[in-house]
Amino acid sequence: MLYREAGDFKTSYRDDSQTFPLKLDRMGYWVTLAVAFGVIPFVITDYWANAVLVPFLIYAIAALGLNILVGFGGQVSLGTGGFMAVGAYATYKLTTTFPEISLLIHILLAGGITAAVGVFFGLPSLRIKGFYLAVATLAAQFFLVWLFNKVPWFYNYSASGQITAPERTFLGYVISGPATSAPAKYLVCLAFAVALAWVARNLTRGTAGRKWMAIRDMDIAAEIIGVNPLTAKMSAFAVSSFFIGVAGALLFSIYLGAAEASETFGINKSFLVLFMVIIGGLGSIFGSFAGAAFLVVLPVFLKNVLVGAFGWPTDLAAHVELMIVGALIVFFLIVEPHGLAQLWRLTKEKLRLWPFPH
Amino acid sequence: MSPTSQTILSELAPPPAAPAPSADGYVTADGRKIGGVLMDLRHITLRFGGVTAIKDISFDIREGEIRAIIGPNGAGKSSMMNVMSGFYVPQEGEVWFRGAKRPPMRPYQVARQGLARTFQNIALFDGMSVLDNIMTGRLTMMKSSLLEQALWWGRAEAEETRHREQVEKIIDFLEIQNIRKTPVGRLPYGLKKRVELARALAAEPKLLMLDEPMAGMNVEEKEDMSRFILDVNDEFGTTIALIEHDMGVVMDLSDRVVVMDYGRKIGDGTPDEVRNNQEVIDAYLGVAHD
Amino acid sequence: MEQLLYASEVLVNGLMAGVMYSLVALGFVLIFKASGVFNYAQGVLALFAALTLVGIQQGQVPFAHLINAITGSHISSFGWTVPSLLAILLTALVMVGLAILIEALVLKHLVGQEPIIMFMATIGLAYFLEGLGDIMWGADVKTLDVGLPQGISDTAEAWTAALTGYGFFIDRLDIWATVIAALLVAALVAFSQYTKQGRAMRAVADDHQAALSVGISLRFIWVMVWSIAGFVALVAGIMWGTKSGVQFSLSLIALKALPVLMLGGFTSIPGAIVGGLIIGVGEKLFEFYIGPMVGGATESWFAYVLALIFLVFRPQGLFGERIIERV
Amino acid sequence: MKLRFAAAVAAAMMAAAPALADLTVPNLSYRTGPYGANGNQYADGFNDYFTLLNERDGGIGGQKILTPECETAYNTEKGVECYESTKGNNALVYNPFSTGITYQLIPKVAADGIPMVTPGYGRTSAKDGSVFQWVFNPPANYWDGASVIVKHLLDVNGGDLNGKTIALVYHNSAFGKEPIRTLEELSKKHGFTLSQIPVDPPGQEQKSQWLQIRREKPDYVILYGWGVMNQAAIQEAANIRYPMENLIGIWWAGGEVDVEPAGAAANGYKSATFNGVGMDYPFYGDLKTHVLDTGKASGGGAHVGKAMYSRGMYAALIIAEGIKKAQELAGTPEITAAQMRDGLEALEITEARMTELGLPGFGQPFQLSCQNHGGSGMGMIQQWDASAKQWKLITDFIQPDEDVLQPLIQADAQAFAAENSIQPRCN
Repeated sequence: MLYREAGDFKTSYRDDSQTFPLKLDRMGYWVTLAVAFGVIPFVITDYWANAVLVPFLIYAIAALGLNILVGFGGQVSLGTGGFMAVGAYATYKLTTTFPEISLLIHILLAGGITAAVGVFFGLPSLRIKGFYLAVATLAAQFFLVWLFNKVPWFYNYSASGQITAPERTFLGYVISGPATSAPAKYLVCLAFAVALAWVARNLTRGTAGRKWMAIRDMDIAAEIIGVNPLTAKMSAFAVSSFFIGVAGALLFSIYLGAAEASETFGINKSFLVLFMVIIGGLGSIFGSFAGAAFLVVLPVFLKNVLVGAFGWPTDLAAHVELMIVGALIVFFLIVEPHGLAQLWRLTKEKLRLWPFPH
Repeated sequence: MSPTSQTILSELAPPPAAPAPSADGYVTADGRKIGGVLMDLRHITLRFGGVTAIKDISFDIREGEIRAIIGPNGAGKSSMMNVMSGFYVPQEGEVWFRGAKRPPMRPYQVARQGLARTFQNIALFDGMSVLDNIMTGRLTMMKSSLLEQALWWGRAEAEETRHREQVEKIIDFLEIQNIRKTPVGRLPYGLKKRVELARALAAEPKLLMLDEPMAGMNVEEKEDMSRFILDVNDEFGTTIALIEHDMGVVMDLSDRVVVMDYGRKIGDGTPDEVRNNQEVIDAYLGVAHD
Repeated sequence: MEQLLYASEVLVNGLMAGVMYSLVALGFVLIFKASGVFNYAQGVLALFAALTLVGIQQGQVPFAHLINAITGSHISSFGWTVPSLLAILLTALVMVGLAILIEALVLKHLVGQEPIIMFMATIGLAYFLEGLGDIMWGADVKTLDVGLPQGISDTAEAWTAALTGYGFFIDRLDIWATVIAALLVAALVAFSQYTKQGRAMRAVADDHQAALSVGISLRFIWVMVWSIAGFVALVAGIMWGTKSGVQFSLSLIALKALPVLMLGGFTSIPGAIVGGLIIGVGEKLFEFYIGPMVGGATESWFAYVLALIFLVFRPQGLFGERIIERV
Repeated sequence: MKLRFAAAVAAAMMAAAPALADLTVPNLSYRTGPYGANGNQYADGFNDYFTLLNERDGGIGGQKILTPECETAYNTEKGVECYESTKGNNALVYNPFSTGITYQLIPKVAADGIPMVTPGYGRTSAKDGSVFQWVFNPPANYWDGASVIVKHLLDVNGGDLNGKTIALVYHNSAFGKEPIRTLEELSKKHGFTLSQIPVDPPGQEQKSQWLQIRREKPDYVILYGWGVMNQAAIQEAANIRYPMENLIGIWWAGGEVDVEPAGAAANGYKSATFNGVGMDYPFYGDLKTHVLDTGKASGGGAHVGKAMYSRGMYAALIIAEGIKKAQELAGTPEITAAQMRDGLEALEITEARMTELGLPGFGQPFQLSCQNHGGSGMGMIQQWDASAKQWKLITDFIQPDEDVLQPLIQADAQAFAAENSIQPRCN
């Protein structure tokens, strides 16, 4: 009964279309934000930043992007790794060519470049559907990685083909390079994640989101009621790739500091982000965060429990970890095919009724 | 068009009750003014591979009119509607809309000219709420850019509120307020039909096309739907083309009727005229075709 | 002239490589056709089958490492070896058992879910089997030898040399793979045409509902199809394992099969074969002619791009049914 | 309920801290994934060496050495996670055994002030200690390896490679691309033709590459491969009947796992190595008594004496000697990471010392300094005897061509220094 909607009336359509229609949800949201911006930066350690929070935020951005494409647009893509590589390499080229311009602007520009590349590789979606499209996007994945591996211009002709993030500052704080403090890394990623989540929310509750979902649910009917499939699909690819490009840029410049196309942005990355989206919940912004958290935290958690607490040999632990992750994926799908977001919704619905279940 | 049907058509004398359709329109029995030609279909022929679905059919639809297309199963009615909505491109013939010949265009461009429709096998967006589904009807009127939408700034927010107000009017009109936020996939059949009508209405179309709006409904639901159709025509002055099986409904609702059978047009006129047309009677009673 | 001979050699070898890709693709097609499930775990199934085969052959104790870690013992081997043919039979039985377990624990609970959910479940399955295979049999690179010959075929070299003046390289393992693949496809076709179970399988592939209504047990069909796919995975695992040892990377051959599927269509067995051949020849010729100009290693992406371009012009794939759009 | 769960998660996320007063050398290993077979052996060798020191000598200078393992799966992100989760526990030195992870960690260890030792892998120009203050890559690096192989080929050909062709078949990654620049320089110097043949990882399918080799008939093929790529390459070489003795791999293509799947066909295959092979060393007696027989061997002792095991062991040896030196310099057994760096920069391993350790001739003598973080860079050539299933050393230590390498290393290090505004030191 504590969590309820009764008495929470809307008096305008504007109020009705806001992100969190329920007052309690809204409060929870503001408290989370306050903690994320006001408390965590002061207590965060290198370990928490680098092993948990920073990768979580970056993957949440990538998952948001992919969710826009898969969950809202209905176009399955396995090119995420390749698009992240575009973001990373674009940032590298931009920031080494124009070091005087802020890295944050370069990251956004890198997102824009990725959006353009994404649109190009999204064009076949006008003809190809379903799993055929999923496999077709692998062409983007493999080609892009090969390209970044092969053309020395992309990695400034370094001997090994690695790219390394140079030191960059923002408002006097180091935000990229080895000297970056844990709070700085965390705050940059958090700012991007929150801003992009807000953008994703705006897009999906309005015109663009309706176009995407219409195409997703029934593309022919959508076209007949006036949705241009070309612009709808391409805008989904563009927006999705923008997010993924920013995630790739952050992964390289803020988190890892160095990257190599085939290792860091391989096919596994594409699958990982897709898992996050599906486990979190297709078509859900909260789900993107939940899925990213699940798949970033779970392996670390299992490793620490199995190796740290039980003292198992690391190889056994690693194998068991694989089995547990696999079994959990299957388990979640059986229990709730619509992901963690749906699980959360159902829990909330139960909470609304609590303590009177009927 | 076969010669026989042509002769039959020419024999159909203009009934005394309704004046002959002229360029300026006519006045119906119940006194509504019908305007000029809105859509004119000229010698439409549509083939799928070797099968001819529509054979040289011509008819027109006038402003403010309720025009029905009837015929037995497989007569080519839905194909005809697909031609009208631009989904199928006929091999021969022309579609004229608002006095201009329709150039080759994609279905979404046709929709933007002011056509909206419902589908025989409901084509709603199952993953979206009723409200969102109806809002999609207004997508063609949305002007805000992607950037404005992303930042929920400028035109985006104002537009959303303005169109929402319009959609709420339609929701009130069709009496579906209580299911506004329900995902469409969970609705019963009859309500889905109503939501689909709402979506088409939201587009404020010049020509509203309804493909079997009452199929599978019980009597009560049919009565509701008939009332809505008449009200739409009445209140908004929307021109309506509809396909329907139920002869009773068609005769009650429509001003003029096209009858199709085996891809041919076998009758065209007021309900009374069509009712007395021998070929139509044969087609419906199942007289053997030669 | 010499260039042309080289190109022909590349072409022949491309065909052979294509057969190896087809072997993996076949397993995907079988499962997709009968159940609409895109089985991502097919590659891992091949790895698991090959690991099991080597384990049985060499008399390894399953879970030895786990047992040792828990009990502190030092067991590793039963100390016997099992003849190849028997080991293959036993492995096939294990794959049937696995199919039964997969059906009972995973598929049964997901009947009627959307394709992407099923796809996701098979990814979970892939993770699980990868961990299970490692725990059961250890992560070392294992040598797989069931008596298949390897290396250049002297006969082929001598013949081509006599015929053209340039002796072609043809791997004996590839010749065997071709023969075995042909036998496998023939057996599959015979099975689906002439046996009751095969007909039931085809009925399910055509129309789930209709098949159910005439009393075909979907669960039985699924177990059967997964068993057959497991057996196909075993054959693929033997071929690839003989080539480069049984190890984790074996599961990655699935990536080689995906463009074959795109090209051939997810539902067509002839498509898997012809698609494999086209991909094999295409990527080898491209690497031969264009590769040197762009720095090589084009095979990782060329197959996908080829399939993509093809699909843009023919979205249903080579042998897929034509898609007619309706409303 | 939710809070308690969160607390439990949070607690589990904190890696368990080892008892203080021990010296911690985290072992970032990988026993799963595509390179798990190699990583397994290496990690066992690394662990066992320290276990022996702990069991036999009570550690180094009375300090036990802990080697908490962390699984990286050869994945850079997991590598970073491992680094972050272990560095807080007074980690003394890192040996990530992955070139990719090394590149990630180079800036991080510099910022955190923890030395990193990358024997035979990692970033070659890290040999320049004036720029890479915290990274050490003794006794040899990738460029040394390429040069040693070419030197060997010179020896085989009476000092003349003019007009010969050498093909480089390489793993299309940072690791595989490393030797290209060296080999290009060497080809200019010695007049051989170099052709480059990349193989995209994982590389099970190399038919095109080996058909090309069969057509072009290069006199020698140098293999910079890793994982399944090695097995496939050696098998394909055997398939086309390429003379095995003309196929020479870098040391990471020189393990038993690489040749065994090809069986007898791999006989005669050569590879470089920077450490001795086999178990003909007195050291193994001690290992047997104190580690194997007491059941303390990592991974059950299944890999003792194998090539990758030996390399892991040798890496541990270098680190152990560094710890010893650091303790001497610091005058206390409880050294810090910074003192460890000083110890490594003063490290000298002589032949006499290797004999003392029970491993005469197992590793080359080398001396590190502030400037030289890479040692002498020598390597030997080993050859596979398929019937005995053994590697045999067929040369002594070969000196790489410093005239060619040194300028390359300097150029690369200076480029890195300029890019990252590092002020070179050691002057």
